[in-house]
Amino acid sequence: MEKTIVEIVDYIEPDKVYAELSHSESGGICVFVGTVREFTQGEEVVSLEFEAYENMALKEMKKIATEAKAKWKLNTVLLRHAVGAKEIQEPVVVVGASAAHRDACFKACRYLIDTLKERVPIWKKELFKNKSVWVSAHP
Amino acid sequence: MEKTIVEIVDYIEPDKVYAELSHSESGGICVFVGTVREFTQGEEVVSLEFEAYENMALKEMKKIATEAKAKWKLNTVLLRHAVGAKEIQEPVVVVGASAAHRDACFKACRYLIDTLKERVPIWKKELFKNKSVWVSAHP
Amino acid sequence: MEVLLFGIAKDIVGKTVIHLDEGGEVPASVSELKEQLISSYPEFAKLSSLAIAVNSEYATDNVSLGKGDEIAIIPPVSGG
Amino acid sequence: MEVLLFGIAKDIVGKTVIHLDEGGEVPASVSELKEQLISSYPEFAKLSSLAIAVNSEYATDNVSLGKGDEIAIIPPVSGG
Repeated sequence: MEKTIVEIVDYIEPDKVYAELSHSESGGICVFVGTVREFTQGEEVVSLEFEAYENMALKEMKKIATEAKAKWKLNTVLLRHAVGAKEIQEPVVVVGASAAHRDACFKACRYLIDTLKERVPIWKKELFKNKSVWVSAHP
Repeated sequence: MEKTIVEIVDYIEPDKVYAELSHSESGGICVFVGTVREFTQGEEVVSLEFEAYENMALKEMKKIATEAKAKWKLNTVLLRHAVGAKEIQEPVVVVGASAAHRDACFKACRYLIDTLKERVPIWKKELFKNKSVWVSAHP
Repeated sequence: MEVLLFGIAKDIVGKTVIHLDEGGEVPASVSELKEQLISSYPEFAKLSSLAIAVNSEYATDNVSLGKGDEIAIIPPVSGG
Repeated sequence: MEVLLFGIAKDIVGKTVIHLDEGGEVPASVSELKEQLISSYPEFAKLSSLAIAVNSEYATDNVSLGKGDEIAIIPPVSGG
């Protein structure tokens, strides 16, 4: 039985993801966790703030899951993004897939995060000591 | 501070891996978990048995971690394999890496599992209802 | 006609929703909405991209806008 | 001279260690060891590959074997 999980949450709990993706017909599970990094181009990030257009973000995340399942034979697919204020080293996004063979789950996992970053309406504001910046807003 | 974990254990606990790989200078963590799959070429696997030449396996796993760190800028690297009897859906291997950017951690994670499967002296015996087979032993 | 604002769009306009029918011209299509936005708030022209969602789907320039539609300005996304 | 056996090599020989010096010729190199193994246990010739480790490192055919070395037969690996 195939399973898809798509969620926007306040906090990511990476430790629950393994049980969610585990599947008796899967030989491999690939998971990517995106976390808040201490240094961005040499400047010290104090914290981050994520905002989502939730309706649409969930719709796009479901589409991405469907696309991945059409491209590769997957048993489970998960996309979960956090919103709100995040500190350094906190997880902000987790995506993953399980499949019979590892090639499919690796490629799917990479597709999930790359496409999420391209299309899902979520915005990240980086807070530095003296300023804040909406990431990627300007060329 | 860079961290490398290389282990052979009786049981894999995927839920502890996130904390082990988490790093303040990492923006991404990629993890692969290999699990026992219910069907192998149409035949029903009842269970698996893993055996390791432990000294050498640990040495090879350390070399693979070192090679990955030479190829990509990684903050944390983990290779952990289980030995003994494993049931369907049980995790048998977990590898992972964290890095500032996702491309490095994805490529490193794939390298870790691919190279582990090629070189690390660990042997898998598949137990079916009426026979048992050392995987890959014969052409 | 309400237009939802997120991220830097919210900062540019200074609020979370624009009410377009309050004494103004109502845009008939996505491209008209974009033109109207840029003329009222020139900062929108400086963004890396400017997309419009209609009923929570990305909409191309030729899509027409109706009164009941949920419209949103999608500045460059940066999730993950 | 002891040779450690793992996986299918253990099944072929029927034990976990071979003692090569017990009344037999002691191989001087990895290639000699392989020849000796295949002549005593022809099943080794049917494997997908046959590697030898000396002191827990893969050893090429020309590597010489000494009395104090830890030698192991490495049949095709299948971890992961």
